Amino acid sequence: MLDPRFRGSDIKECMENLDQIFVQAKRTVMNLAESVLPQPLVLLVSMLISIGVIAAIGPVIMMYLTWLERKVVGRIQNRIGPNRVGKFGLLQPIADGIKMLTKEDIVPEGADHILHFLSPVLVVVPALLVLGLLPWGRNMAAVDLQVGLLLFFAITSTGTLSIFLGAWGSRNKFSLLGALRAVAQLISYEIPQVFSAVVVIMHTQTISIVEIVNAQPGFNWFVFTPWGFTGLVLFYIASVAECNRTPFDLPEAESEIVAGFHTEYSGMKFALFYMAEFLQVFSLSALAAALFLGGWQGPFLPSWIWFFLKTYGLIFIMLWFRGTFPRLRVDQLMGFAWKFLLPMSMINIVVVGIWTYASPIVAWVLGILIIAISFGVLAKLNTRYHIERNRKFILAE
Amino acid sequence: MTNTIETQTRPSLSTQQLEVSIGPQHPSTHGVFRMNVVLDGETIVKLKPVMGYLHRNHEQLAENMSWLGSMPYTDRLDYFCSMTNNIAYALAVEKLMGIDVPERAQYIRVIMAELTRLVNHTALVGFLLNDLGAFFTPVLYAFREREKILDLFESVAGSRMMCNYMRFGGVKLDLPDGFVDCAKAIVDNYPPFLEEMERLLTKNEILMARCQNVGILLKDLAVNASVTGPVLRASGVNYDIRKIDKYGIYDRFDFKVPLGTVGDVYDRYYVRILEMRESLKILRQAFKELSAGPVISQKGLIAAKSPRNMKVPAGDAYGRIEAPKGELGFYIVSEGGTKPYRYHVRAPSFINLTILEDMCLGHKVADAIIILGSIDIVLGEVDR
Amino acid sequence: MIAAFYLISVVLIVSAVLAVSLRNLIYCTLCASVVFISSAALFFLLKADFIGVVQILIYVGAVATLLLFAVMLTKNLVSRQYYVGQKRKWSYGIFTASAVLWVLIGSIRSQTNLAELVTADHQLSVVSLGKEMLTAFLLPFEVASLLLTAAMIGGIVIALEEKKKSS
Amino acid sequence: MWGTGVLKGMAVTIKNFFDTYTSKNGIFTVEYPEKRLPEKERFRNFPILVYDEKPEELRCVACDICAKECPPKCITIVKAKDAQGKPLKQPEVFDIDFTVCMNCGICEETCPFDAIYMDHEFELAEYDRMDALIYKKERLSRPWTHFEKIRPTDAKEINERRAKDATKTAAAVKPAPPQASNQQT
Repeated sequence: MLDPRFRGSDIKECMENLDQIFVQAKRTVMNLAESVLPQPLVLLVSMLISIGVIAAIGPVIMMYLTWLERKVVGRIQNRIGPNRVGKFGLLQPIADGIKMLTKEDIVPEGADHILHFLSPVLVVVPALLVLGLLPWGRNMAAVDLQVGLLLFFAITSTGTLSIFLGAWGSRNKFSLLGALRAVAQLISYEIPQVFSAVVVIMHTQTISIVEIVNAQPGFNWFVFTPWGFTGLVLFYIASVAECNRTPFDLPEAESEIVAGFHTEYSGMKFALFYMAEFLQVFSLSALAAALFLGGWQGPFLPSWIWFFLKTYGLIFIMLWFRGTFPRLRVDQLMGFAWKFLLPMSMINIVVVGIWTYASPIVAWVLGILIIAISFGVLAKLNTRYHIERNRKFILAE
Repeated sequence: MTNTIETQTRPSLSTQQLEVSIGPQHPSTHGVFRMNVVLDGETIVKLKPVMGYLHRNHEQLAENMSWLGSMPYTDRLDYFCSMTNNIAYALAVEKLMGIDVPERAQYIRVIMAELTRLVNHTALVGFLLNDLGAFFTPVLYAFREREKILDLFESVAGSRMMCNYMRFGGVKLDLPDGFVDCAKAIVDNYPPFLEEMERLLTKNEILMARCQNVGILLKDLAVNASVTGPVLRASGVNYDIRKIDKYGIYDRFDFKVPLGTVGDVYDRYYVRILEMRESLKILRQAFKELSAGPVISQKGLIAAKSPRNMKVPAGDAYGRIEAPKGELGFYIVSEGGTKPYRYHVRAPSFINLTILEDMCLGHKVADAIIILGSIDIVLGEVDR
Repeated sequence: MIAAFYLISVVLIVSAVLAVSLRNLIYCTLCASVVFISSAALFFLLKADFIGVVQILIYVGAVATLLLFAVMLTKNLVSRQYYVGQKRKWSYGIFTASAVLWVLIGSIRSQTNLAELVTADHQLSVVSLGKEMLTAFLLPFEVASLLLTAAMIGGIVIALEEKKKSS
Repeated sequence: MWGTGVLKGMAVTIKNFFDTYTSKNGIFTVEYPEKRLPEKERFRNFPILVYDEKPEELRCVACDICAKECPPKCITIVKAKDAQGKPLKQPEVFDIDFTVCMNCGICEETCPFDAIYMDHEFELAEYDRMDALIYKKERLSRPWTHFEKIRPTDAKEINERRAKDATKTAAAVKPAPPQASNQQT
């Protein structure tokens, strides 16, 4: 029953409808609910809709991220990746899910049952909670808090505690080593991550993510400024470390300490750890996109398509890292955070300071200058001792 | 909680030492090998290698089997380079029996030995990166090249890894007709693969930071511990059996022996890549000079036809070659019967493993894994 | 609103008591972090959401992990034998708790008018908080940062001393 | 500059990523059950017994050489006897324990009667280790045409050699039959 008037409208107006399609959908449901239910229940219904959608989208995103990772890393290694289950291996995540459900859930004999059960739950909760804060599209953020960004960091920092409890509960030396590494790494990379986000807060004078995204209309995203680009690079490297991904995947280094903190977990508990990691990958990439790449801002396509494009672009880079890099050692990892990322993010704050008060040309020149010099100095300092660029080898007779 | 060993009292923070057994069932011990490590935090205080999980009684078996009967078993010693194991065993028995090897067989042996060196070093570079944490990408690039060479072995000897191709006095069968130009094609497009691996790895800052000045092996310790092979040459000692013994026809080829300077994991990695380049040079010369002719001497043919009544004159002999992992030697004693009286294999990885603790002390757990990886051990050879 | 307040305070009190009385120290730290989270929830109820978020970030993110580290790294503190000999005197506990409570309520009541403060629904904006902190309360802000640097230097000195001894 | 080595490394992997879509030999995997790699002629898997016309008349004369020669000793042979108990030149029982055999090919080399050769068949999964994997004579025997199909060049050489031997033995036998014929009354 195509409405005859619709044929006349041009593409732009159709895009507008497509952009707000979810918002209108919720509004229709709300009108329906208002006419039927009493007032307090309507508030409940609106909350339930957004929560329900996010709780459904979270695991689906995680499942198809595992599929995407296996396909991308497979292609990097000249092989095809899963293609047996379903058309392009699209049913593979479902097969994995069923496998995880049917796998026996072993609790080691000396383990602390309560902790062993509790920690996967405690790890997944922050990962799912955080999805609510993200601006999925134009006025499509589930929760628009005045302190959105700060709450994001607060929630992700609680994840450290549960990883530690899980490893401690499973009474295994390897998971103990993994836990020590995990806590050290997560805490020491949180600081450069928050510092590199401070840059954006200083520029936009607000902590709410939705306003930050609104401050980047059309194409002038923050990444096109000197401090924005370095901010994105620093934030992104710190978030790779936050979700324990290569080259910072020491907590679950399979070649050294078997499987790190989740050595003793099997079946659905292991799947929960896995889900937490991938949801964190998604949420941190989405946050990086929101802060520096203008979230859902984009010229032509509907807003939520831009959001997914940018997020999956950043996620592809993380998968690309996974296919290329060896792992850093513990002390190098710490050195990199404290001796390189932290000073660079502080210098980045100085550059934003200059940017807000100086005139554009001076700000641009000064900004690039300061960043280039500081990068060179810090790189020189960090590699002075132990990296010998080209080492000489004798071809004897 | 953990069976910890009390530390000597230290005035400030007396910390507990953790004893971890990086056990036989561990993802990166290259087989069933165990390291009992005492850790203080992450640094290693004491490391005791435990071996013997894969002991298959190879030397005892050989004593009640015909001389040729234990040839297929030598494939299972170092299952990455079965051809060089066969050559070493054949060399030892030929020395005792005094059989000469015809010209063409000598060239075929050199070709097979150098191809095995390529296979072993490529696989090692891949596995070393796997221990470093690169998620299987270098291994799969390395295996892509290794597959091509294994297909060559299959077309020549019948099996990819268990070749059983050498006989006393030559080789079992002549090369199939398409072999030489197919091998030439593979050898010619090996350098682009090596460039790609070098671009991916050698100048990679993370690899350099992780491998340089880690597990340094000093020259005199290496020589005293009779370490051989790329591990020794990476510490700067010029000892290559192909140059010293000049066994077979290695004196006809001109090739260099790459030596490292510092002797750490990075040197051991890069010396192997240079060695691959040298092997490619040898292979090109060998393909040029390959001449027609018989593949096995007359005495050898008779012996191969009925191995059970092949008698070897009494006496003992020690035949050794430069296997990809080091000096692989076979010491055989014969009483003139059809069965060896005593048969011993000098396995390079077993002897290179003895200095694992000296290299690992003071390093982190992550370093111990890559130091073990850089020594390049195969448990089939270590435990025999 | 009121129902939520009572619910959260019940959770807070129960987990606080549990945090003190449980045998296994790991569960104590867990209950301690539940206390921190519920106090953050109280702040949210009072619409002081910046304080609530900072509360979660500081306490649950760092202090709870610190507690857990302390519990985990000291030698076999977790095993049972600590609780054998000790007589658990509840009377002392209740006496000190009520004394502290009395002092607190006295001081709060004397200073401000409680009723007016709760109903005032001014939205505590982060910007005003920032301005306040760097103008009116500059001195305490500087003293706190001095304290923080002193603590950091202390940590580094211990670590350096440790490194010098072992290397 | 500090990061160049790392970036070059990433360039290599992304090139391989796009190679799999663009260039022909980008993808290395052969999707096994549907597509298979061409078999090498000299590939040797488990041994087979060869017969010319009828499966009852195997070339094998049960001389037990291969059983003695086999390093892991996995061949057991029992000579066949006809009604009067006179040993026949055929094996009555010839079974190879496939769990022990390591397909080294020594039996093929040392068999003087070209009776045992290594086959190319490698899909031999079974459900039961005890009797399913101990191959009896019937399961081992294959016609000579099968051998010619899987290993053409070797088969040609063997046929020539057998033809030459046959003519040599035929020449030696001709002077003998005249006396033999009159004894057969």
